[in-house]
Amino acid sequence: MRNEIVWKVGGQQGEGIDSTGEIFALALARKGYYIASNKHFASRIKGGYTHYQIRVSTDPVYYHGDYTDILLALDQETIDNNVDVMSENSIILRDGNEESIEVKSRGTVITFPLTKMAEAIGGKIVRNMVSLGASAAFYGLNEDLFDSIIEDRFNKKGDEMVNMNKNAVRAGFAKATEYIDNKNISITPLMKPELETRRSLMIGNEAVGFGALAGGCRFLSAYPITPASEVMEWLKKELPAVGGTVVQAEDEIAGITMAIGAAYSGVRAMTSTSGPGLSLKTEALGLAGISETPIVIMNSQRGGPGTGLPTKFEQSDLNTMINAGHGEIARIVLAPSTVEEAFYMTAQAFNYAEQYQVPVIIAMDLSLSLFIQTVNKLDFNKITINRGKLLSDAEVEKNEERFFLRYGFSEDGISNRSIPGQKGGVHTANSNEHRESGHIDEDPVIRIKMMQKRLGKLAALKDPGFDVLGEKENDVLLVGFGSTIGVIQEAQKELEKSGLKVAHAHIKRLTPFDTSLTDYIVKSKNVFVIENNYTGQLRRLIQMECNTGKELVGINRYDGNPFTLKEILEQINGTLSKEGK
Amino acid sequence: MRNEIVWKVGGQQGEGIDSTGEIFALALARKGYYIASNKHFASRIKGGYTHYQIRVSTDPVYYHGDYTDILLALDQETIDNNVDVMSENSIILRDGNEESIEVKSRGTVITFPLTKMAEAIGGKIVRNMVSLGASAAFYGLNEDLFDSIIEDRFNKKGDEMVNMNKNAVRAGFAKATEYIDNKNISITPLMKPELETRRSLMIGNEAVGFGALAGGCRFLSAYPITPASEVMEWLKKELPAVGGTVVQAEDEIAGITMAIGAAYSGVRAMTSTSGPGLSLKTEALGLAGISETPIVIMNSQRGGPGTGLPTKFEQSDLNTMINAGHGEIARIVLAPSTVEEAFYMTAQAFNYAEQYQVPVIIAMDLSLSLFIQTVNKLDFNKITINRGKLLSDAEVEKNEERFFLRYGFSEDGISNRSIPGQKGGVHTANSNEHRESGHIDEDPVIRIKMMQKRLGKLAALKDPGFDVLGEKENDVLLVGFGSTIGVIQEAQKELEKSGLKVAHAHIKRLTPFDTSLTDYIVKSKNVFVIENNYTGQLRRLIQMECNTGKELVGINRYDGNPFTLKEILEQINGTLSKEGK
Amino acid sequence: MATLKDFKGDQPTWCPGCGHFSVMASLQKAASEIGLEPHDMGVVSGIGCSGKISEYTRAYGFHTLHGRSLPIAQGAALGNKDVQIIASGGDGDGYGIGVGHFIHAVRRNVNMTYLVMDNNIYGLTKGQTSPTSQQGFITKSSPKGSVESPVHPLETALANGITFLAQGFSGDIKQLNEIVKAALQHKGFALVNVFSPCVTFNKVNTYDYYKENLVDVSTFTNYDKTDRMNAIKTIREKNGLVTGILFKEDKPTFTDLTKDFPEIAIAKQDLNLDSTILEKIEKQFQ
Amino acid sequence: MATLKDFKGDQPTWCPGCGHFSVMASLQKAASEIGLEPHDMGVVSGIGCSGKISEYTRAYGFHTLHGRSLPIAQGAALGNKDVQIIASGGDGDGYGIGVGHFIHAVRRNVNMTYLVMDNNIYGLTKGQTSPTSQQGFITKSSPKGSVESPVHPLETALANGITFLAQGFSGDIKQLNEIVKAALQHKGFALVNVFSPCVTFNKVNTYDYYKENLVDVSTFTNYDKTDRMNAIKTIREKNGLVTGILFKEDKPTFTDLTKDFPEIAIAKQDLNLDSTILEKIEKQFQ
Ligand SMILES: Cc1ncc(C[n+]2csc(CCOP(=O)(O)OP(=O)(O)O)c2C)c(N)n1
Ligand SMILES: Cc1ncc(C[n+]2csc(CCOP(=O)(O)OP(=O)(O)O)c2C)c(N)n1
Ligand code: SF4
Ligand code: SF4
Ligand SMILES: [Mg+2]
Ligand SMILES: [Mg+2]
Repeated sequence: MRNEIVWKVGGQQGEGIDSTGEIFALALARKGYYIASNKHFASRIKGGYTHYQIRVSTDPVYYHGDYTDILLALDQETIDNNVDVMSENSIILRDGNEESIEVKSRGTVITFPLTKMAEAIGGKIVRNMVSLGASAAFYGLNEDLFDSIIEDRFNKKGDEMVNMNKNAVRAGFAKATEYIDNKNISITPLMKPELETRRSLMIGNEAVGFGALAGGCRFLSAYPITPASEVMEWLKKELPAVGGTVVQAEDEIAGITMAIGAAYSGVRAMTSTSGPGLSLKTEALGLAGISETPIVIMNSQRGGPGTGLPTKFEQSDLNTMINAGHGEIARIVLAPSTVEEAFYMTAQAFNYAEQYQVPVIIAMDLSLSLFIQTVNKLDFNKITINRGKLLSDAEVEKNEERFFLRYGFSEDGISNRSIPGQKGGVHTANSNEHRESGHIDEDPVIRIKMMQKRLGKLAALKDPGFDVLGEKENDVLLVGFGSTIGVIQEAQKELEKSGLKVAHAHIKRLTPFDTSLTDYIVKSKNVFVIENNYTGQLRRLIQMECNTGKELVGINRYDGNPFTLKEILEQINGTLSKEGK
Repeated sequence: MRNEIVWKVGGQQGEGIDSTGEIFALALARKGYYIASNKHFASRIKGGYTHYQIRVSTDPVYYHGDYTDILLALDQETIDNNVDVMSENSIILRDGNEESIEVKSRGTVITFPLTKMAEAIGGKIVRNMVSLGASAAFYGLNEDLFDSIIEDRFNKKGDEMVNMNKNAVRAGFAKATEYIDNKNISITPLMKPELETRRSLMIGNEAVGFGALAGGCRFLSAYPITPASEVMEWLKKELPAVGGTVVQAEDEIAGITMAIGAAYSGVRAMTSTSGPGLSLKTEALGLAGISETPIVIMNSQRGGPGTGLPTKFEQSDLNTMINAGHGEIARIVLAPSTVEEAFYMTAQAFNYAEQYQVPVIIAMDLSLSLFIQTVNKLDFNKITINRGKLLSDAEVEKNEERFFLRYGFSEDGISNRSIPGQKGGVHTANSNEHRESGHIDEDPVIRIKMMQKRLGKLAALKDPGFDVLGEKENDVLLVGFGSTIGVIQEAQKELEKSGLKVAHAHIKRLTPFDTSLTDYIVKSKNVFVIENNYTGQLRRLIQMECNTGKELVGINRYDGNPFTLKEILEQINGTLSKEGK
Repeated sequence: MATLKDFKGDQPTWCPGCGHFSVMASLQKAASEIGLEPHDMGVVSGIGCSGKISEYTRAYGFHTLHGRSLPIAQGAALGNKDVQIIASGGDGDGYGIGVGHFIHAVRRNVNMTYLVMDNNIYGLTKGQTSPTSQQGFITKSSPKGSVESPVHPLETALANGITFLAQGFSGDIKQLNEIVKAALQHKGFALVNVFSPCVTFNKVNTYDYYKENLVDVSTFTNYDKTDRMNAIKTIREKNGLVTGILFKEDKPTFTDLTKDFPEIAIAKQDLNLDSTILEKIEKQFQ
Repeated sequence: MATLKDFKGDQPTWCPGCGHFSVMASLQKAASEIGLEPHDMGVVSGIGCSGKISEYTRAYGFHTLHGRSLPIAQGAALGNKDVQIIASGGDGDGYGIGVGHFIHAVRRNVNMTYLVMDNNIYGLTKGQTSPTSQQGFITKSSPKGSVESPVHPLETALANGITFLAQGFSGDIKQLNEIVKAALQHKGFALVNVFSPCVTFNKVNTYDYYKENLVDVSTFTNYDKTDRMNAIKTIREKNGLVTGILFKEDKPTFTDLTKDFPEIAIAKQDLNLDSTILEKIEKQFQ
């Protein structure tokens, strides 16, 4: 028995790779397994090699794995692309008229007449179902594994469709079982998960959408872009039922400025985008900053710069998320590292935005945005709505002055807020420097006070900005942010096996930076900053923020693909051994 | 005799303050004096207090001075706004029907019937000329000081106008001389400059325009914005004569993208803007980066964020100039500190852009852009045109492949370049990741090589990135960038007077940062980073780049006005004495 | 009920004689006449001399960015549909940098008013050519005369489905006031373009110029303001120099057509959801 | 002389049947027919499936940013007026995010061609509503039907002074080829809008739909393509579903009107100036 398996399906875009992977993952999530996944795809609509890799585990898992145990190969290209990443004793299942089995150095290639079998049952359309059935058998699972999903998906299309799909699964299952029973191949079945519960399976973009909805967001305006569009599409479906709306804007500038308008009107509002869109939103970010309008911006990083690698993974927007925009504003940049965290952090982002009256950026990345993970039962009690100093109608009405002091000075730098329609609350929100009522004022004394107010107000934000596992005094400190959490966690475990004292700090808030990290850095023998970009943006951020003068070793990858565990370990061990440790 | 005087004229916008100041400054520049200046004005067209402060010196000077020696006050508001900054023994000249003289604690207030005198000569329009004449007398200069300027300006309007103006000057001169001769006031005349030569008087924006023209720029597309518009307006006049053109674009995005298009066509091209515009240009900056299109962007910083303080001085776009844009590109950010340097650096920017095939940003600021300074005789031999690897028609024609390898790999990371129209040079420039011919390619191996090529190519840039005066081992190291150079130079001198060993490093290239500064920082007892922003952007940049771990003390001002010498000294002395030194 | 003076905000700093005074006055007057209260009104402006209208008008104001008043105003109008939203700015702001948003705002037909102060020049940046400047116009940025043919905002709006279109003139505040009132009362996106002379930088499109050249469509016999094609034709024939309500159509607005648009203004929705709602959504993912 | 196959670039990855194939083919064919060489032509494209035309066409190409092909193309056309510049992209690219540049490009009348592949949808991002999608259109981003009224690019172009306007259809490559040829030969800014079906995501605006609904203006008796008002009227009456050359006017271009525009292409100017020129300029400052 094994506690995890990495499964993969590969072929050409448009051949149903995605839906095959989704059905597979969902079936296992419904049984209580944990899922992490990864997709490879190109920026074109049809054709081009694509694969979907799914790691199934009885334990929580946030990395899709270095090696593949079972590969469904819809074509030879898939096999060629994956031979090097097959695990020992792995299985490659391919389609071919002649049944055959071939034992190779790293596993077994089995050829099934998948298409023929499918055609016998109902058509080529169920070919992938046949292979899913075989997968179930290779996992040592039951032939009814996919039944509930088939019912959910095809019930509307009638019994015939349902049965056809079930039969296809069973045919694949039976054929694979034959091989297993005949000892043509040996398999190590998957253990049962501790808790047989239905786990949710989400992509990060859905989690962001759902977190926004739960966190009180009622307006989203955005422009389509990979890998962010799903936030808009999901909320478009879901927001109206809770009294909200979604507008597809004409461009990214309209996306953010409409959200700012909605936020000004008193709505929790958001925009979602990826790098190129974020770049376009730069000016408006400054408007949100100086006008103290609370908005949330989700930015899902993809391969840059320019149009770059639109379907590839990268973590290279850190600098711009933190720094973009002329002049100086307070902003919060949150970096979820798992799909589950994306849910909670997005909900929290709206509280931060309103409590501090600042723009909040949620730094996602393509892997986190698009690749499914299991999510534990959500705890909706954790979601609270804190609107900060947004006053009620009654409170605003108490104001008898001609103008409401929307930018009134206060101890914590945060001003009371009124919204259009509230009697007594009339003021001007402003992108020019202004006095307390919001009207333009260039007086140096006012300017200084307003700058101190706006740029000082985040001092109150004391929530921890990183998660850490391990001791301050250590041999190796691993630092990362975003979706690399899984692979770094596993690197930590591996390094610990070799007797090293290892700590892993994962940055969850990129700005305001939690400089208590300094202590870990100073006390660590070796600090490695692991990130998917060329220049070491997180590493340099830490240099700037913590100002320790200590050398931080960068581990960087920037070819559009996530790290493998192996390469991280190699780089760390390489450095350590060079230092003779 | 004194070697310098600070002169100022103040009143309401629209009252000819600007032209009065310009005539005054030009007259002295024509005599060989050095000039530094400063203006105060509001973001409105008519009305609102404004002043023009001009420091005249026999020595080079880049700071307009803490105190005013002679003030022409067109209204009471001017006096009220300036009493605190009058020097000892200063003179305030005001208009009033009753002639009077009043000795105050910090100088003498003289009331002349300026308007009446003007009306007697030709009308209120020459009132400012009367006061200029008086100014000449207060400086101990001649009554013909303004004659050549009057002739240049009014010759076209006929002798009558010329004589009227000359007479007005002489009337003012005579009246002031009367007071001086009668010992009603005592003056210390200004020494003659060493070299009686006509010095050029320019604002930084003109210097940028002129530098661009000299440096081979033949295309500018831009959108009006304070304080950048003059670059466009000046080049609109001057470029056609040298075979270039200027397009007023519909917005800033068009401003930069048209320039990119022109650069792609083989023209040295530029766009000019200020903060809000720069923010809008962020996405296109990335396009220039990945497509390796050489362009130059002038950004004149003003008070931010948002619309901010459009007519005020600030140095708060550093972060965004260096970091803005999703993904990672190579860029060069140059920071001139004087008007003269703006000329040479802008010319050089075009060489850098073409040699390294990167976008180059020229970081100006409102003071540098708008306020006149004298410029030494320009040395046009210093200007060379180096087009890097842009090939000639003949060279390109040698290519016999179907596609020219526009992004060909090479040792220094810089590729040969062909331009539309060249036979043999057909390729695709691209904002997507691409292979050597420019066509889309997402292969990880290509990606890695292209990233290394693009981000590695600036390694060859070894020119010094800062100017330094003083020793590495010192008591006090002063660091700044941009137009603060003058006041920091003077601070250095003052501190040296008190026996301290002081060095002043002025950063001229913000990125790639010249990390040889590290040595100065490490060896200095006290490092002060002096900049006009709130968060200490230069200070933090140095922390990141030099990674010394040493404390850098920030001296910051962010009320929209430049530093005074006094406050810099106070802050430094305050810190030093706190440390008991 | 609020009177005109309740709508007076900060002290204007426009040049004496600037056309923008009348535009603002007509808005304030119209607002008071239709019974609005300052707190039920939102004036969202761009950047320019014109953009300062939100400083000088007492209402909820938002002085935003150059060229972005329209999307911000649409966001505000959708966020709280019970507030009367007016976007406002100059010709450069609206038809130069902002013209993309303009077209899409027209198509979207959100219930709001757009008041453009068209002085055929960039005022606040001291007199450059604007998209409505006529060909040959001489400024600092076009010393030999501008070469672009001017933008035609009215015809563009009509081509893209505008439901209310009017044009006024700062020199005729009575007509302007009536137009603005009608615009505020229109359900849908209402554009009011106002010729609002810049007395400082534009010596061509002056009060006199407009007085001489403008014609009021209400003086035409049988002008049918519900005939889109006729409006286009008239504007083209008169070279854009017409005033009055040029077109009006009653059509469902963006919120009417959005089938699931919330009944209660979004800004007034209770954000705390029953956890059963969230649990039901969670189920989709299982 | 270059033949059609000299203009073939990288291997297309469009979906089989995509309308964009015909648009590209017609451009390549037209270029070869009018005697262009690949190196005398620049294809500047935006981002979208359509934007890939600059990958698949062998000419100087520039695959730029979403919505920005027009200013980049104008910059290139002004930089070297001897090169034939074609900007190209999709309906989202050109009439959505890029519509502001579109209007100003029309006004500017730089000598170049703009080829829009209009499939009434966002193809590359997998099927969202585009500005030319008809009202009620159902996509992932408008599951209950889109509510905006579609943009009218042809009428907008006519309203703002376009000098050449044509519309084609990927299903009629012969006509398309003629149109594109005429556009390339026009002096000034020429817009060719092409209905170019997305066979993957748009099940409404299909080849069949267009075949059924399009009419060719050359079949009209006495269609006068120099009559701007008539063109507007015709397009409006036919609901935009017309093909052919809809309008053409011979007018001075941007460079003709710019009095001091350099005679020799800017890209070919010698950049080294005699120091006497610079010294003369220096004198202005003294
Ligand atoms: C992004 C950006 N670009 C440019 C500017 C500079 N700017 C301020 S106002 C203005 C033009 C104003 O012209 P218009 O909109 O016609 O208004 P007017 O002043 O004529 O009323 C410009 C270009 C800015 N503030 N922001
Ligand atoms: C600034 C920016 N925003 C969004 C995107 C994502 N994007 C790529 S193509 C596209 C739309 C393509 O639609 P269209 O222009 O109609 O071309 P088609 O694919 O239909 O040919 C979008 C929104 C992007 N690349 N850049
Ligand atoms: S510059 Fe022109 S638009 Fe601006 S306030 Fe003065 S008159 Fe009005
Ligand atoms: S998705 Fe549509 S537009 Fe894109 S290539 Fe396929 S058919 Fe063509
Ligand atoms: Mg204007
Ligand atoms: Mg499209």
